[in-house]
Amino acid sequence: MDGNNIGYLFAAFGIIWLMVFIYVFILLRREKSLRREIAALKEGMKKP
Amino acid sequence: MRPRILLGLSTLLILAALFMVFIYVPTDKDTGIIQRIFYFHVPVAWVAFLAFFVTFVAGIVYLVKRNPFWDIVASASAEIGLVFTTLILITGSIWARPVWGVWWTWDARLTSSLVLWLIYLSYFIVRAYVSEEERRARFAAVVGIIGFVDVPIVALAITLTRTQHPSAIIFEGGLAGSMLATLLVSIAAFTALYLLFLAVRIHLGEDEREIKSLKEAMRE
Amino acid sequence: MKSTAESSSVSLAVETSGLGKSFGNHQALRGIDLKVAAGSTLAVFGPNGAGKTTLIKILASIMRPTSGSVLVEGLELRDNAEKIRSKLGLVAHQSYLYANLSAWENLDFYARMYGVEDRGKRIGEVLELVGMTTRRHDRLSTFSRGMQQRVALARALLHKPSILLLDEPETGLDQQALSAMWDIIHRDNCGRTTIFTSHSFERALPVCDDVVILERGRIAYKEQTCNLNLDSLKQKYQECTQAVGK
Amino acid sequence: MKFWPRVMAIAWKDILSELRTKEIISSVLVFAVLVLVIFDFAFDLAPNLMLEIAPGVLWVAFAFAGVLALNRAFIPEKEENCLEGLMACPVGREAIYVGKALGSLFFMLLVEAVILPIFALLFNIAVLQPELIVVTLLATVGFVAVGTIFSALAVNTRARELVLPILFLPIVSPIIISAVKASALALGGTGWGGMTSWLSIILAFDVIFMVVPFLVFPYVIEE
Repeated sequence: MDGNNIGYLFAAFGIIWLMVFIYVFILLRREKSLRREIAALKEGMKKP
Repeated sequence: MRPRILLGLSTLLILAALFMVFIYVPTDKDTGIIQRIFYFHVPVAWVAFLAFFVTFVAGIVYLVKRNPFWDIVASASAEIGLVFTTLILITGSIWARPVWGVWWTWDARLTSSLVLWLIYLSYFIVRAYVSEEERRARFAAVVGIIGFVDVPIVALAITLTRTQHPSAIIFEGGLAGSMLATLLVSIAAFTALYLLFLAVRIHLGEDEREIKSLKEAMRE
Repeated sequence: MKSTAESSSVSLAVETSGLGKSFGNHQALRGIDLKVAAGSTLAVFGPNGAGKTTLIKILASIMRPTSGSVLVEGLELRDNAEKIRSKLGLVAHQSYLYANLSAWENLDFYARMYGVEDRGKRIGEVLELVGMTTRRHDRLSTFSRGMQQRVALARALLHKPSILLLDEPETGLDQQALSAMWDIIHRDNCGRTTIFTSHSFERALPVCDDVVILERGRIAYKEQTCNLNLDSLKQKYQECTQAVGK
Repeated sequence: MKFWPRVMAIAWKDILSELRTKEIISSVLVFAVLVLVIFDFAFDLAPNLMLEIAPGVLWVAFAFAGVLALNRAFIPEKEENCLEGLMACPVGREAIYVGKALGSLFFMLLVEAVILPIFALLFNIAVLQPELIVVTLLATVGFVAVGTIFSALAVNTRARELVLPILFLPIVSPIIISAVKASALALGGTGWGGMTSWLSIILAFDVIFMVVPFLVFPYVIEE
C-alpha cells in the first residue's frame, strides 16, 4: 500500500502549509489595511 | 520585538520538525509512509485544543476584569483554534482515505472534532449577531466557557459510541524513541507557530479597537 | 422644603461619587457626583442621550457602573445589592408587567419576589391607591397605556420602598393623569425619597425640591427649586445644552 | 431560604402565563408530532427495523421541540422589559436562571408526556418503561439547563431564532447521543445494567450544566 500513499502524505502536508500561509496572508492583509485606516484617521484628526 | 523572536523560533522549530518528519524518523512498519501524517495531525490537534483552552481562560478573565484586551485574546485564540480544527478535519480525512478507504467516516475523534468545529463556529456566529461591543464580549466569553467545558463530554459520549481511530499509542509507551522525539519537536514547532499567530492576531484586534475609538473621537 | 444640603447633618438617601458608565467607546456617564437628601425629591433633566436612563438603571442596580460608587442610605450598592433593591421602587419606560397575567397576578408575583408580608392585603391597598381595584382581574393586555402605568406604579410601591425611582413618568400620560400619579405618590408617602427624570419643566418643577441638568453624561447644572422659577430653569437648560454642544 | 420561594414564584408565573395562552405548548406539540410523522414517512421500514431507528426519531423530535420551546422562553421577559424588572428585585440573578429553567422544564416534560404515547402509537412500541422514563427525565434536565442560558443569550442577539439552535445543538450533542443509545437499550429490554455508562454521561452533563450556567448566567443578563 506504500507506493500511492506518499501522495496522500504530501497532500496532507501541502494542505496544512497552504492553509497556514493563507491564514498568514489574510492576517497580514488585514493588518495592512488597518494600519492604513489608522493613519488616515489620524491625518483626518489633525487637519480640522 | 517579541513577534520577531517568535518568528525566528518557530521558523527554526518548523525546519527541525520537517527534517525529522521526512528524513530522520523511520517509516512505520504497519501503516507505512502515511503514518507520517501523524506528526502533523497530532500537533495540529494539540494547538486547536490549546487555543480553545486559552479562549476559555481569557473568557473567565474578561468576565472578572472587564478589560477589553481579554476579549481580544479570547476571540484571537478562538479564530486560530477554528483554523486548526479545520486542519484536523482535513488531515484526518486525508488519513482516512488510504487507511480506511473513505474520505469521511463517523469515527469518534473525527466526529468529536466536527462537533468542536461547530461549537466554535457558533462562537463566531454569536459574535457576528451582537453589535454592542461590551455585550458581545460577555456573550462570547460565556459561549467560550460553556463550549470548552462541553468538549470532554462530547468526546466521551462519541468515543463510547464508536471508534476506529488508531488508539493513542503515545500514551501507552508504544512509540519508539525517535518517533516520540519527532512528535515532540513537531508539537513544539506548532505551539511556537500558534503563539506567533496569537501575538499577530491580538495586535490586529488592538488596531481594530484603536480605529473604533479614533472614529468615536472624530464624531465628538 | 427639604433639600440637597451639602451639610452632613442631613442624612443622605443616595450618594454617588465619580459615577461613570461606558458602552464600548461611548461614555454615557462621566463622573457623576450626586447627593440626594432623605425625603427630598430630585428631578433630573437633560436631552435624549444625556444619560438620564443610564443613571436611573445604575441606581436601581440593574446596570453596573464602569467606575465610581453609589451609596444608598450609607450602604455601598455594589456589595449590598440585594438588600438595597428591597428598598427601591422603580417605574421605568416599560411597565415590567406581563401581558398575559391579570393586574392582581402581576402584583402577586412581584409581591412574592419582594417578599412582601401579608400579600393579599397590601396588593388590595396599592390597587385601591392607584384606583384599579375594579379591574384587578383583567389581563394587562386589555389595559390602556395610562392604566398600565398605574399598575406599574402600584408595582413599584408594593413593598413600601424608601426610595422611588421614576424614569420619565410623564410619557404617555396627560396632565390630569400625571397629577393623579403625583397625588398617589404623595398620598402613599412616608418620608420617601424620590428621584425622577423628566422632559417637561412645567410638569416637573412643581413637584421637586432639587433640579439637576445632565448633558453628555455630566452634571451641567445643579440647583434647589426654591432658588428657581420656570423661566430661569429653561434659560439655564438652553445654556447648558448649547455650551457643551459646541 | 429566600431563594426558593422566589425561584418558585418565577416558575409559577411562567406556568400561569402559559396556561392562559397555551402558545408554547400547543405549537411545540404540533411541531413534535409533525417530526414524528415525517420520519414515519421518510423511513418506510419493516417493523423489526423500527426499533432501531425509533429512539433516534424520538430524540430528534424532542430536541427540535426543545429548541422551539426554549426560543420562546425569554420573549415574555423582553416584551415589557420584564427581565429588567426581575433584575431590580431583591434576588440574586441565579434565582432568575433557576426559575426560568424550572418553568421550561415543566413545559418540556408536559410536551414529552404527550409525545411519548403518540410515538408509541405511530411506531408501535411500548414506551411505558421506567428505564425510558428515567432517561427522558434526566436528559430533559440537561437540555433545559443549557437551553435556558442560551435562550437568554439568543434573545439579546439580532437573529435569536437562528442563534439558539446553532449554539444549542452542538453543545447538547452528548446528551442526544447518550439519550438515543440509552433509549434504544431501554426499548430493547436490556434493563439497567447495559445503560449505566450512558446514564452516567447524561448525569455528568446534567451536573456540569447546572453548575456552569448558574455561575455565568448573571453575566448574560446584566447590562
